[in-house]
Amino acid sequence: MPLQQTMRYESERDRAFADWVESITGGENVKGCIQCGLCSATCPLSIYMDYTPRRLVNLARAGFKDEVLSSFTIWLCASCYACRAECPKQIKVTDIMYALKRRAIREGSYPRRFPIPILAKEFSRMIRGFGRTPETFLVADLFLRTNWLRFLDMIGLGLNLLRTGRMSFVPESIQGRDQLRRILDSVDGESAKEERAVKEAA
Amino acid sequence: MKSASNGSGPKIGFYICHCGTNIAGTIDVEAVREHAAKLPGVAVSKGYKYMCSDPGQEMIAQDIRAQGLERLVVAACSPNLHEETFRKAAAKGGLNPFFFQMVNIREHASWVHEDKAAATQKAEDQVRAAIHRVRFHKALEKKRVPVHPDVMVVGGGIAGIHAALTAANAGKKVILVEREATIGGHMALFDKTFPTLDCSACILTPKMSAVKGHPNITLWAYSEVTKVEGYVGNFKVTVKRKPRYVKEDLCVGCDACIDACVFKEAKFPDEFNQGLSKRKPVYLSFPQATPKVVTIDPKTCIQLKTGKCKMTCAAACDRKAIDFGQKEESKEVPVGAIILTTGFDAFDPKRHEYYGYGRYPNVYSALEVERLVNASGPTGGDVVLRDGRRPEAIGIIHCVGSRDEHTNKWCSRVCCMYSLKLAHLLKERTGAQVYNFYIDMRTPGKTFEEFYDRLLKEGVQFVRGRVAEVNDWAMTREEEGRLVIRVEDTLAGFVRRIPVDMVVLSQGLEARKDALDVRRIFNIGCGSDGFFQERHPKLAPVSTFADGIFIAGACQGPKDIPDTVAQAGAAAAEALALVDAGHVEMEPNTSRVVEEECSGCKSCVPLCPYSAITFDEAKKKASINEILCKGCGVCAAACPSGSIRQNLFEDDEIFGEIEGVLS
Amino acid sequence: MSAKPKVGFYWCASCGGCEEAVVDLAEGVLDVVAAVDIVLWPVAMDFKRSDVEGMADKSMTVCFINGAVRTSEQEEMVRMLRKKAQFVISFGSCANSGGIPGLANQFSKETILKFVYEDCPGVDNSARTRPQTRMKDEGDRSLHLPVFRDMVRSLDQVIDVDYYLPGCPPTPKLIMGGVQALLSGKLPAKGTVLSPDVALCDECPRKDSKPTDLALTEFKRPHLAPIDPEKCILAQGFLCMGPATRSGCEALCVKGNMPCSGCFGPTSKVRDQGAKLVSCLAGSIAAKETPEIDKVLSGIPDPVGSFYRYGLPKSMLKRRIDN
Amino acid sequence: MTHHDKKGAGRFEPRIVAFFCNWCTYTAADLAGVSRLKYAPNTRVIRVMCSGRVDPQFVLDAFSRGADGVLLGGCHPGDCHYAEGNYKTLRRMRLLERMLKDMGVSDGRFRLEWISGAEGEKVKTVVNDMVAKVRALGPLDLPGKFKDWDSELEGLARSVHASSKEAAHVR
Amino acid sequence: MNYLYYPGCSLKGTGRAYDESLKAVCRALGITLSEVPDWNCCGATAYMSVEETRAHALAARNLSLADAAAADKGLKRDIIAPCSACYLVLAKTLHALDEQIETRVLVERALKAGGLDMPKAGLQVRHPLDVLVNDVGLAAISAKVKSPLKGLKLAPYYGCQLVRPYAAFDDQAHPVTMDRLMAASGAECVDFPLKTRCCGGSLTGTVPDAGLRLAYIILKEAKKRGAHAVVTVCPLCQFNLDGYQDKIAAEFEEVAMPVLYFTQVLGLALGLSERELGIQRGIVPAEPALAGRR
Repeated sequence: MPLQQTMRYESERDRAFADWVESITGGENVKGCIQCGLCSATCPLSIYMDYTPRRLVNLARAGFKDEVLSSFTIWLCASCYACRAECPKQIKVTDIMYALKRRAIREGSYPRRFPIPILAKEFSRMIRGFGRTPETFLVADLFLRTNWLRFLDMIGLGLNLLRTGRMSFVPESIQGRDQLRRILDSVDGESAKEERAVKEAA
Repeated sequence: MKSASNGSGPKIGFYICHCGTNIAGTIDVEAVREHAAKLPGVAVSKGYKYMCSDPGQEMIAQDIRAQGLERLVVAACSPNLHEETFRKAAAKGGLNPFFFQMVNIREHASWVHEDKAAATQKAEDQVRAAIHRVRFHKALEKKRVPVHPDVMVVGGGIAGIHAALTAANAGKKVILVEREATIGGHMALFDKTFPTLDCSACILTPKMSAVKGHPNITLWAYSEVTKVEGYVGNFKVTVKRKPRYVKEDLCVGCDACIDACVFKEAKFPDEFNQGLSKRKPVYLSFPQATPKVVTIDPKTCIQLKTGKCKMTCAAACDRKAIDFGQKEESKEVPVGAIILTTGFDAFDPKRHEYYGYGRYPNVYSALEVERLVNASGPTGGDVVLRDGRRPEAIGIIHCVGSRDEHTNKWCSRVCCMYSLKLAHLLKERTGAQVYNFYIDMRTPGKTFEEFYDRLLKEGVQFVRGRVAEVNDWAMTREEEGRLVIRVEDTLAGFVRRIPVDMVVLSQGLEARKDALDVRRIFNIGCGSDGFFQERHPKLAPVSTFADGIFIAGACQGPKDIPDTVAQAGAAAAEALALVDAGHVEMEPNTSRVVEEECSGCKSCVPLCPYSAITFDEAKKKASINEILCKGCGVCAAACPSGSIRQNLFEDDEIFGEIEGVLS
Repeated sequence: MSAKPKVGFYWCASCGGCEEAVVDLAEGVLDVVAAVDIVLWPVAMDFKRSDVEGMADKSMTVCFINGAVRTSEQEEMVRMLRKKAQFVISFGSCANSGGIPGLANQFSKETILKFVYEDCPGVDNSARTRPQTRMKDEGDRSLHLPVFRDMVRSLDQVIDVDYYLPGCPPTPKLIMGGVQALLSGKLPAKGTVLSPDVALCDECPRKDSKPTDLALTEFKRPHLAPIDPEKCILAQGFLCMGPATRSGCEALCVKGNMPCSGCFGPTSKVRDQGAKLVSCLAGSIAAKETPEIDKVLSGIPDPVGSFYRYGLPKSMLKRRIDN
Repeated sequence: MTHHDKKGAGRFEPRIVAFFCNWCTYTAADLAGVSRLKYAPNTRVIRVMCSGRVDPQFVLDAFSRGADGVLLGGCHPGDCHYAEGNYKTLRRMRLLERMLKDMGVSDGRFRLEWISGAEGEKVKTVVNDMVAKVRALGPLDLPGKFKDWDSELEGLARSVHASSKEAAHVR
Repeated sequence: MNYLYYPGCSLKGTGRAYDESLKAVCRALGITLSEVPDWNCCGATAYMSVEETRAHALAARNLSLADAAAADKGLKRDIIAPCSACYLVLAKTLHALDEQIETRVLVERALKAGGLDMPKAGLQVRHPLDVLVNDVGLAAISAKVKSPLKGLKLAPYYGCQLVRPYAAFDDQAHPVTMDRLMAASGAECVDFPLKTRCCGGSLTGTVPDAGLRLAYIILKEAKKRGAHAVVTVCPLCQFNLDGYQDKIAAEFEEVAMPVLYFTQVLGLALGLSERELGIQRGIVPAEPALAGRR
């Protein structure tokens, strides 16, 4: 087994990242974490995570940005809010996970070919196009992009949905598509500024 | 008034305290001193490192004498801390102590602001206000009022017992009021006490009998304080004595009535045993109950509920002590000082739904387990589960209702240690695998860490992590039919599922449910945590904002037995210092009616909560009884013709302050 | 210089009631007239402005000025009179504290002019013409009108005042008292209000009927509910300013079965009459919860108009701020 | 104190006069100090024994002398050290608030808060919040306004002083 | 009773039976549902992962349209959102608009760009479970039950996003509202400790190993506790628990557990037909479990 250095130098901490974590919506109590691990213990997905939510919170507030943004943990969060509901220090762990997902997408530091970020992006593309999400299209599209073998695996489910009349072929779309785009574009104008600010801060 | 060095009006001395760097570190004290020096009337303006020190006080006294100062202003800490100190300094210099005004630039400025310029500005403004105000001050005198020598202690747990004995041993008459049928409190429930593992009963019961036998102590158990009137040194306390339906002076606690009760079997949950056993309607809480007098529970006694019982109990009593006609009594007693030792409530673990207390029978509260391991408890100290099994694995969950924003934010301070104690006892009695689930292990007392070390070596398992849930859904064969604890082993960095047969929830300590009502009766404060508020966390830990009322033990905050006993001794000493002085001095901030200005409109009369204002029908004017007045100033604010003046808070003084602060 | 003291009367923004009050001295006025030389009294005698201008400074012994000051003309006249008179007596509520005209300080000048010249029902002014301070007539002569000031002022906010006679209007007894004090030369301290410095309840005939445990549960308005003619009016729930109002009127209104509305102003120990009565009255309400308190207080629909009926310009805030 | 801080940031720094009752709010402010909580330095505290001592005149006087805001702190209802003083305060201030509103003093410039002796944290949040809100409202500056309002008198005061003979107006 | 209705994308596709049964039940109970005109996708959890403010703007468009429709037609300003994800997202945006000033400003600007107004205070997002139990009331519903489902044992499954973090109408860890409603329908609810444990719905498609296991745990525990069917309040949970049982069988064990909507069970009790309620749309057929229960 190759040797791996696990010690960290203080210079490896990204303090701006730690400040950013504290500044995000939901991150306000993060400094108060007592590392009790309730979030991890209540999380139904922590059994698969490379860092338990508790460890991730600790890494994030300390500014270990690379570890945090490249972690699987944030992509495994199913946003069931169990951690947030019970955290004794009222840390909004789920909201922090969301913010970390967004940051990871923005910085392109999520694990490659890992389908969740792709689903998320695809989802927003669909909404921009139609205003609604034809689930079947979304799933098919996703698998074709990431792992078409899986797509074949899903054919059984597709047939079942077809049989029970739960499959829609024509993507439903709304009347006010232009209106929706204007709304989203207006936000984009603002958030582009925000993005620049984040980059500058980093 | 003599004219001052610059400007007219009285000659004012101004002093600013640096308080080491506490003030000078944030406020430019020299700038404030200079600012004050230029204000009209200020003859002396000085700074000093510690104004409250002897040299600081001496400097003031000397300046008053040498310079003929007529008013004194000191900018330092809170008047709640040192107002009295500087009044004395003024008096020492020959100045009436009320020609003094204090400016709080520490608690209200240097400690709470970071911007030095802004903090200095604030200090200057507040100093100017005081200097404007102090010109209007009048010479006043404190009233001396005699003090009643008796002491009341409310709450008969270990704190109350110790405080009562201490005061009684000093020769004071003490009335000890206890709500329950017996004194002893929570300590009487325990088998062993940490970290020495000495037997709780062995050290407590001698003190309980000492209370009973003490010639200076009147014990009123099964009684509650309902009203407190009066003021420091002269309280009038009303105590409700609930009927036991047993004559206390006749009953010897022989059990004959209990044996004779028409209920052959005990069938009502025994509160003392946390509901783990049953009692009859007529009962004695435990063999060493003090007073050793039985009590009849009106909620379950057939005679008291329906009036149609054969009353076999009464027949069985050869001393004729049972009296179904007993009524509630109300007693009024004068006392000089009151010590509150009303204790704590254990956190109700039902509030943490995810630990399954109340749903899973084998999830126990720590208090239940205290009884379970107690040799005189419901099972005689034999640890068996509700289903009769003997546990092979036991999980003790710390911090239940502690360190949690959803319930109680604080660390309850004793749970780590009593959890260790229970772990030891459970392991000793059952041989089971015992796990402790903790967030942080807190063992800061004398020989506490050594006890922890002992437990580690005894092979008790320690998992650092707050348990997320106790459930009964199995994922593996060994989990089937057992309780599963789900926790992150934070030191290992992964989540674990641990099957156990018994779960112990280490409940935190919280304020009594009725602490808010009690503190209203005694006119004291509660902290945001609900515990009684001490006057100062460090310097007046057993005093309250109500003079003459002291607090000790867990009613002030979670604490263990040694700390409780220490506080109880301290409270007794404070109470003794008060009553032994023989008199108290009252703040002269009372209100008065300027008779020739009063129109007799009677507006003020109904506003006074102490009925200190009466209407003189002969003069057709209002008048204020100085002894009854407590100095709130509500009447002065209300008087529509401005004819009521509150000493130290006269209109001119406050208007002066407003003008000063904004000029 | 004749032996008789020279006396002037002048009026500013007022209703004329104060002038009536002088006449109300009845036969007493003759004594006054006999004792003094009246050198200015626009309401009764023909004097011109130029007559005043012609007087030497301090040649008038005393000038009684009633009415609040709102226009530049009033302002100029009182300044001139101040120069001509040895003593200036502020006469009546309007001069003392703004009086009823002072209530205009709740509105901006623009609001007032717009209402009066445009929005008031009955006004026909489609051209929206407003009075101008200067205009030319056909003969190309210049006409001037006084400037309408931004706010109403009490007399002492414009000029120095020596004594005050309170009331709307001051009672004959007080006027006589004031005049006699002046004539006799037994002068109180400058700035004194020439009326007893104790609140009205002192001389109120219903004083004894006021209970000592008053707890108000509602406020009633005199035009909407009958007033028991025997009992303390405040205790009946009507807003009576008596407790916060200087006495000296002999409780005229109360004797007429109406509550005191405060025209004598506060006693010398009180700086803001309205605030003080708020403190007294609201403190005596029985309710403890905010909604109930508000319900009781809703019985006072216009607090400013009620508590500062005669004294808004002299209140601590002087006038509405955001206009 | 000036309306602009010394750092020259030009930000309006409101002046807030705070009347604190001795037993609850003043003690809470002491506690905030002992706990070293940090809050805005804009309040100037005047201590009274009970919020019931606060005469509405004091509030008006503070405004008229230049306060941009007035904060009144008392014990929570039911917790008054003097049994019921704070209820009297509440009633007075409900009426005073209406009057202030009618006089054009914006909502938020006057504030009544119940802060118990244990609520040091609340002193911080209330003060910070009030300072932010009053800052957003801008200066009230009544002394300046009084001066401003009276500036219309200056012209005539001068001309009469010079004993002008010019007949300025026709009646 | 009149409510605004926001069905959400799922109810137009895989969750069709939920739409059908909810409407049928509402009709039977005299509730009128007015669909929010031209609503768009709420954004679900995925959109929030991409851009926060845009996600709020997306949801806000629905809120704005709903508010306008309510004002227009004089309806009660309560939006019924049956899908837990929609319910959470819309509620979250309402909270954000209320609490976060910056979000509010940006969203207001965005809506303006689309010619829409900000939703006004007082607009509420409600779940049909809340409405049925707390507005209609169990007594009124019981009175209309025609064929109680005697002997039907159900595992009440609430999922995560209905109760956490915003639902105020029930406990976040141990909700009971559906249990009470099912009891009113005559069915029996087994003690089910996994009521609010995540079903893995958002992961089954993407990280099947994780998602399937979560679904399996819920289904096998329901079976172990003697339930004939799982009853749920969310189209995503239903899809996830119902749709992958063949895979679960392959990976773990055969569970064969029908997954119904609570509206379907209630509908049956109210005497509505299986077809009306879309019972036939279950991939794991529920008919055998229901046979003879009415």
